[in-house]
Amino acid sequence: MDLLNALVALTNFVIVPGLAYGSQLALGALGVTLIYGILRFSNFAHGDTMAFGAMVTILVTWAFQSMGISFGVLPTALLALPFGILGTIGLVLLTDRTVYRFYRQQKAKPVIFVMVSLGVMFMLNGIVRFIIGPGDQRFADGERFIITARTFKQMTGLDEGLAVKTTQGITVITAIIVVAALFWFLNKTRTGKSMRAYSDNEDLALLSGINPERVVMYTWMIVAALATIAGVLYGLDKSFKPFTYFQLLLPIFASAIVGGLGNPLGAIAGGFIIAFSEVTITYAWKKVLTYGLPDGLSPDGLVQLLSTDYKFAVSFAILIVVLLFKPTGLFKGKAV
Amino acid sequence: MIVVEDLHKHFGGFHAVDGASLEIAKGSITGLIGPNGAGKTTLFNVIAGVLPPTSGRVTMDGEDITGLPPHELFHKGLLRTFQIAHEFSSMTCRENLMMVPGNQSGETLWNTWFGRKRIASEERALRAKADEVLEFLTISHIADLKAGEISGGQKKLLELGRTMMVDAKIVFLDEVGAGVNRTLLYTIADAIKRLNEERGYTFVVIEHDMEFIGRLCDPVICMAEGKKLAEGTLDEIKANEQVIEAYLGTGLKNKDKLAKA
Amino acid sequence: MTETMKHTLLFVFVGVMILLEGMTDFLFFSGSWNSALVILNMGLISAIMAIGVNIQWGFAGLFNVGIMGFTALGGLAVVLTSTPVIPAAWSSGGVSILIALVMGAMTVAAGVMITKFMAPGKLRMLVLAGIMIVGFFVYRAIFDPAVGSVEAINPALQGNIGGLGLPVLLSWPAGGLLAAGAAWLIGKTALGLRSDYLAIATLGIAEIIIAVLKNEDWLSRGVKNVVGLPRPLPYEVDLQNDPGFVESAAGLGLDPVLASTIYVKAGYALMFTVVLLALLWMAQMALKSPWGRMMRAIRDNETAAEAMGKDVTRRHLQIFVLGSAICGIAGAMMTTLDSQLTPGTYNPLRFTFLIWVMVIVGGSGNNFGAVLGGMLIWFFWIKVEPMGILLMEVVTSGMAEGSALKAHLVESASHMRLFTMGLILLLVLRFSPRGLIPEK
Amino acid sequence: GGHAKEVKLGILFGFTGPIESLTPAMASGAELAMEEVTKSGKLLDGATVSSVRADNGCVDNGLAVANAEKIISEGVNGIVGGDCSGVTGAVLQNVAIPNGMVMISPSASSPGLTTMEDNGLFFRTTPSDARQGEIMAEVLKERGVSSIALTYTNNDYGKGLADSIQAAFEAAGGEVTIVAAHEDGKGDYSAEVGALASAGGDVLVVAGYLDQGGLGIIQGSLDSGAFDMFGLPDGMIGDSLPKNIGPDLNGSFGQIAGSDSEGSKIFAEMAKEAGFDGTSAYAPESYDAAALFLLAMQAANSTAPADYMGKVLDIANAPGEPINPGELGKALEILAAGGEIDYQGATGVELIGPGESAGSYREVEVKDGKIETVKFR
Amino acid sequence: MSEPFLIGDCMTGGYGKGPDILHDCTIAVNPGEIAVIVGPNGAGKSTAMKAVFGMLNVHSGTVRLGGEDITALSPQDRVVKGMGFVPQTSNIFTSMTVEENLEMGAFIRTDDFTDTMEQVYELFPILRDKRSQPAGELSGGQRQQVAVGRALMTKPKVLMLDEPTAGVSPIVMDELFDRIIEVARTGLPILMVEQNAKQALEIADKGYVLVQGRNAYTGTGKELLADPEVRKSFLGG
Ligand SMILES: Nc1ncnc2c1ncn2[C@@H]1O[C@H](COP(=O)(O)OP(=O)(O)OP(=O)(O)O)[C@@H](O)[C@H]1O
Ligand SMILES: Nc1ncnc2c1ncn2[C@@H]1O[C@H](COP(=O)(O)OP(=O)(O)OP(=O)(O)O)[C@@H](O)[C@H]1O
Ligand SMILES: CC(C)C[C@H](N)C(=O)O
Ligand SMILES: [Mg+2]
Ligand SMILES: [Mg+2]
Repeated sequence: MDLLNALVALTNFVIVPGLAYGSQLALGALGVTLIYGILRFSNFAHGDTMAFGAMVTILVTWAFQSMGISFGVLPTALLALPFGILGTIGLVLLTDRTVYRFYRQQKAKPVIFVMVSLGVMFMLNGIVRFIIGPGDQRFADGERFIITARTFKQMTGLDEGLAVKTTQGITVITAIIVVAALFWFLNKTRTGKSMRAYSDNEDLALLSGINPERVVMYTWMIVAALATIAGVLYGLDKSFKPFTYFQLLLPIFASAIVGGLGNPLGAIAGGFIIAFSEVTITYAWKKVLTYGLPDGLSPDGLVQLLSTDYKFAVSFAILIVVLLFKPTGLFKGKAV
Repeated sequence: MIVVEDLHKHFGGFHAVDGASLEIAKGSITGLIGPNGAGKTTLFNVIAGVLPPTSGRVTMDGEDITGLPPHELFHKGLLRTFQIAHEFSSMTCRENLMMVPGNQSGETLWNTWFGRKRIASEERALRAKADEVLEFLTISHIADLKAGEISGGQKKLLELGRTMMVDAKIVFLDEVGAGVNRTLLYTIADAIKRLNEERGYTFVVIEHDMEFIGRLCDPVICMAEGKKLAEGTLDEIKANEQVIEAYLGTGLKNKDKLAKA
Repeated sequence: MTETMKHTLLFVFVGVMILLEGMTDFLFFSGSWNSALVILNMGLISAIMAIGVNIQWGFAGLFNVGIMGFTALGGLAVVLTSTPVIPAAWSSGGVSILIALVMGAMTVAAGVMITKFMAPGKLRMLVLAGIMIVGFFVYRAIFDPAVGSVEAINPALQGNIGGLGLPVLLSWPAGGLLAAGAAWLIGKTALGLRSDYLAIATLGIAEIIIAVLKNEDWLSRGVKNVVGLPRPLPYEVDLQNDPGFVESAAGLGLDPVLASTIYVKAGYALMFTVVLLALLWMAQMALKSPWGRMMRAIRDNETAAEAMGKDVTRRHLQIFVLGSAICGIAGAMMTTLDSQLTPGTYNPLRFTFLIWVMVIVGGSGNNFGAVLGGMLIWFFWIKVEPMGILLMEVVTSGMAEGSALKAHLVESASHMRLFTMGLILLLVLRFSPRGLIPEK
Repeated sequence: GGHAKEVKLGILFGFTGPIESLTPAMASGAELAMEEVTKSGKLLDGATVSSVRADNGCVDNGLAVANAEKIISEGVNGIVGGDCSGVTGAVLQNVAIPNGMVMISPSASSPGLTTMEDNGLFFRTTPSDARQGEIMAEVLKERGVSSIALTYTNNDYGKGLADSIQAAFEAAGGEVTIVAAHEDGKGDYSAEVGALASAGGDVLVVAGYLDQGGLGIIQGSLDSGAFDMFGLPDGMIGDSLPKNIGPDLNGSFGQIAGSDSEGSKIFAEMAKEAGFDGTSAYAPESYDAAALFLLAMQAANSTAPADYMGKVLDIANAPGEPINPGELGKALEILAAGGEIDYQGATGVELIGPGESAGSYREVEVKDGKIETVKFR
Repeated sequence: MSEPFLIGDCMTGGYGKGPDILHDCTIAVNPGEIAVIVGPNGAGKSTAMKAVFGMLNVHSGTVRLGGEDITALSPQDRVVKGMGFVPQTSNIFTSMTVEENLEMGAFIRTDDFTDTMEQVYELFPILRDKRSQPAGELSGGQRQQVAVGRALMTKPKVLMLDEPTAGVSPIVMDELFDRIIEVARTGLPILMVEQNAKQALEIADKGYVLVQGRNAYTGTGKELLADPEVRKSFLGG
């Protein structure tokens, strides 16, 4: 029984949130990694693209809600998601036309692209705040929980509860679907392969009859979709606030890098590594140990490896250690 | 001078160099031939310290140099060129050459601030030397072009030129000839010979052009599948059945079809 | 127009902008010499940081995104060198803290030794784990109580080990040294990484440095901040109370408040300019020498440079340490200028990416470009807010008074700051994609 | 002496950055007071008051100092701000003191500012966190709480507050199971919630900001069933919290600066009319900060900082006619006539020695999704 | 003389804003023909090839394919028109497997290309062994084989090769030339740059010698081989 309690406590506070957060990071990192792999630069505007996508979705969600449209137990935002994706696709294609294309034609160095993406980030930053404001927005509706801690306790008679939020469930499921679809697309379809070819050798792709502008366009479209999905799932699970999306950029990049830039598998693994390292390293094992160990042995202290102050430091330290052994990430990423 | 003993280099499960043992005599120009993928470049890379060997030993003049980093080997007089040209693309061709000599006093930060006289005179000498090399390679006209913007063959020449900037003991040339105009290549062959005779450089030359090898190399070593297959003069090698089968072939089969034209 | 002319004009442009800031309140200018000098001073510091980054990136192609960390270490150096000695802290626990830190370092060193000299295998793992665990507990056993007692001393104002009580100007080189030391350690471990991997590693290390600064209260009070740091110039208030000063100010027709504030700021500007010029000269000499050529070769093609006898690892380390030291010096200068160390204010956008923008906009690989970029981008960083507001005013001028849209637009004007910054950045990069003063 | 027809007050807040969502209401609060005074037409023979907003990024010293210089050069007569303690200290030291400019901060609550050498130029309408810790401990004890978990936002405010809560609560015999920092504006707080839950405790005290990390921590704790009762210091008090969290927050309690004055209610009304949320954190304090400036100027009959700085404490404290929000006109009249006032304002202002709010607090509890005042301390 | 199948006619142009590299340079090839370009390093051979393929600005002169003026088309459109090109350097997708490289060669094809792939594998048996290895891990000569194989996958109407035999072992070179002859005899015109000039000119129907961006000598392969001047200056005696 006690062992069960320990297990439930661990699941509730480490595994479930870790999975959800990991999926969110993974989806974000996928976008970053695709841009890196195919267009060959680190896109700092990605966080704000996520915010933009989420914002459009929220606005449409509100419109739906005011029209009385709902999605039953699921959040209405899922219905609005396609619109958000479309809006974001429009936005990124527009920025590509007006901004990035010029540098592509100039064959500018990656670092120029990085700076340009910083510029785009600043502007998006302003636009998003301008439209929806800097504050918190909540737009989740429908059933909040798949199971609450209280119900779980009643059902099982355990001391510890296990809560799973609907949004957590949706996040993980969507992440799996999206990732599977993406893999199929990249490795099996003609367009997907042409994207990989372009990412490898632009000039040669040209010689194979691949239209580079098309590849770029598809890439942006996929990235826009990924960014919107990630942004909305994140917003549903926590809350929407432009500033956090910028902050999210750091762990997202860390995920993409730890897995190996340009490698989709790596992005996913990276997302979970970063998420779980954040959650586990600073976890206080007191509760779990108290349940798990015989009475006399239960610990006095918190049994915490490191205090939560160092949460980020720790995930970065893990990142650095991984890189020291695998200099281009776990899955052999690219380096331009 | 260089002794390679039972050298292995594995990439994952693939044995690129698989127990190669060979000796390179001081003052020789040794040719290294073999089919594509025989492991010649990999062998070079291991000797030159770019890749760590999986096992085996390399000695130079009796000194164990296995796994030493390339820059240390350079200072021991071991130079190499790259099969795929590794130019410094944003620097001019002249600068590409001038950077080569080691121990330039201008490479110490302190001197860049407080020893500028000395640097200036050293630079003059270097520049003269670089121009001489460019002249020799018939590419004086590209001295001030960025190395990233010269033709493929010119890059190869530049690659060779770098080894001529210093007094080397042994130079490894990895297909300097591929992509170089034949007339020029044979001039280069003469130069290599001269360096060898006059300055006592030892050369190891990978090349697929038998005429070039013939003019230059004795002995010739043929590698296949990561091992030494045969060694001898070019004529001996050319007569070797295995070498013919694996590497030289028997000439064009479709010659007859040419008649039409 | 020749290149040199164009580049000189760009510098003149920045100079004129700053002068206008002081002279007129037309458009977005404020017409205050104080304001102009504040911009100038931070601009000078930014230019120095940009030189540091340019040395690493422009010369050697090292993608260091940990500038923030080195800047912060520079700031820490100011606290450690210039704040008064706190004898109580040393008697109660300071010494033990030092011992603990040495112990920790020795544990790590022992670990490194063992991995180096013992054959791999179970035994090595065991010994390693043993040393690490024992080391960790010994370290914590000495460290924790010592920290506790140091932090207990007058926590509202002190609670840290204090400084050495040396003149604050000494903290600038000290900042450089501290940053250099950290860079050496980091470089030893992380410089094997390439491009964006190095970037994220340095970014992470910078975050770790900030985390330490924020959470180790015994060191520099953590997030409680150190305020009122000593400074190399007299206090304005003292000047205002100094009859001699007031008199000479009056002689110039200035009121004492204005004269004193400008006097101090101009003093800083002078000092910063001296440091900037010295560093610029040194960087320029280095760049134009065979050393610079070697570095460019390394940047272009490491494998080939290595084969040509250049010790790439060592050179990378050298330049990483140098560039970081310069950032450390700039960090110390900045903290001196602020007279306070506030770890919470270090965020990567402002202290790392903005500097990168400066370098790239200025023209990477070119020291003058870096300086220009530093001054120019800093000017805009400060001035985009009024520009944004101006922009909004222009946009809304046609709208009806009191319309909701107009209100919203005006309300959002301050968010237009980042927007405007982005716009400027994109425009500059559009018209000179290789930077304003590109590498030759 | 020569009355300016226009009085300018600078508003130096973090309009961008980590507390950008609080600052609009704060600025509106300050401007509400200015507008009220302008409308009354009674300040220094009918001077108008205008505000000059400037951004300090909350955490960007460089920007803050530059913008402070800028607004001073634009001729402001006083600065309402800064908001975050870090930049406030920077601006005070580097701009205000050298220029002899008065600053009244509505929200910089770090205890460190109490002892800062300020030449009498710095005031704040919020009490130092040292005081709040004691109050929080009292509230907890009275409610029979014997053990708490404590989390704070990792800045001088959060840290200072957490330290004082921990000290006071332990002194009162309570147990603090864990003190864990959290960073604001981050993506995920599962790690913090996990650690806090494992440590356990009757109540989770969240010394953070209500729309920042604090919100995330509470949400996470409720969702995972880690805690269901929360202790809420000032940074967490505001209507948006119960609105965002929902009924689960009912029963949680805390305290915020403010005395038994009707001021806050009046202010909330006035704010509603003016179209912003008057219960938003530090909006009332901002109103008071601006009002103090204007009243002090009136009392000194001058807009020069050197003249009116001495009057701030006078008008804020007894003796005199108590003044509520909306009564600034009346106050100006009294002062013009040479009378005395005791400014109460929206937060029951009472300034003590070093020029900061004395620290009366109201204890609040969330009931039916509303924050209700239970008691004053 | 009738219009050649592919002709770059009097092309003048250079890279970006730099000086002109090509001066009135003409190269052409007819169906069933092998045309070989030789010349010293830096003569502009690769540049001429790129110009024909539309990868650089030609500001005077035209490129015509089967009588149609294609001067204004983008490279990828020329691929669709049936042109195949193997550049001198970076001519493979290093991160993709050998097989994927070949597949990318067939990118514009919508029909079943397994036969062609089979043919390529027969031509270069080593590629079959390495089919699922990333091409970047191959030896220099193996890469060259992948590159040629990739171009063959297109089933082009005209094939342009920039030094296909550089770094290739004699046996593979012979096979490559054999194959080129075979392919040419099926009617596919082949235009190539070669430094193994003697061998190349032996199989060439037409030879061009370029010097400093200009046509210096033109003739049949035999003629050029026989010309003592050409032999001495460009073919290594
Ligand atoms: N990094 C690597 N990973 C995996 N296999 C490799 C790697 N580098 C080389 N190989 C393999 O090792 C073998 C030998 O390659 P190497 O480059 O040494 O050949 P080579 O003899 O120089 O051939 P060539 O004459 O074509 O240049 C090849 O089959 C190649 O596929
Ligand atoms: N990307 C480029 N930008 C600018 N100039 C270039 C570029 N590539 C080549 N050049 C110049 O064009 C001239 C011709 O180069 P090209 O590559 O056509 O020579 P090539 O005849 O193919 O020589 P090789 O046999 O050595 O490959 C050279 O002098 C070179 O300097
Ligand atoms: C506005 C508040 C969030 C500021 C906080 N009280 C501080 O001192 O930093
Ligand atoms: Mg090779
Ligand atoms: Mg060529």
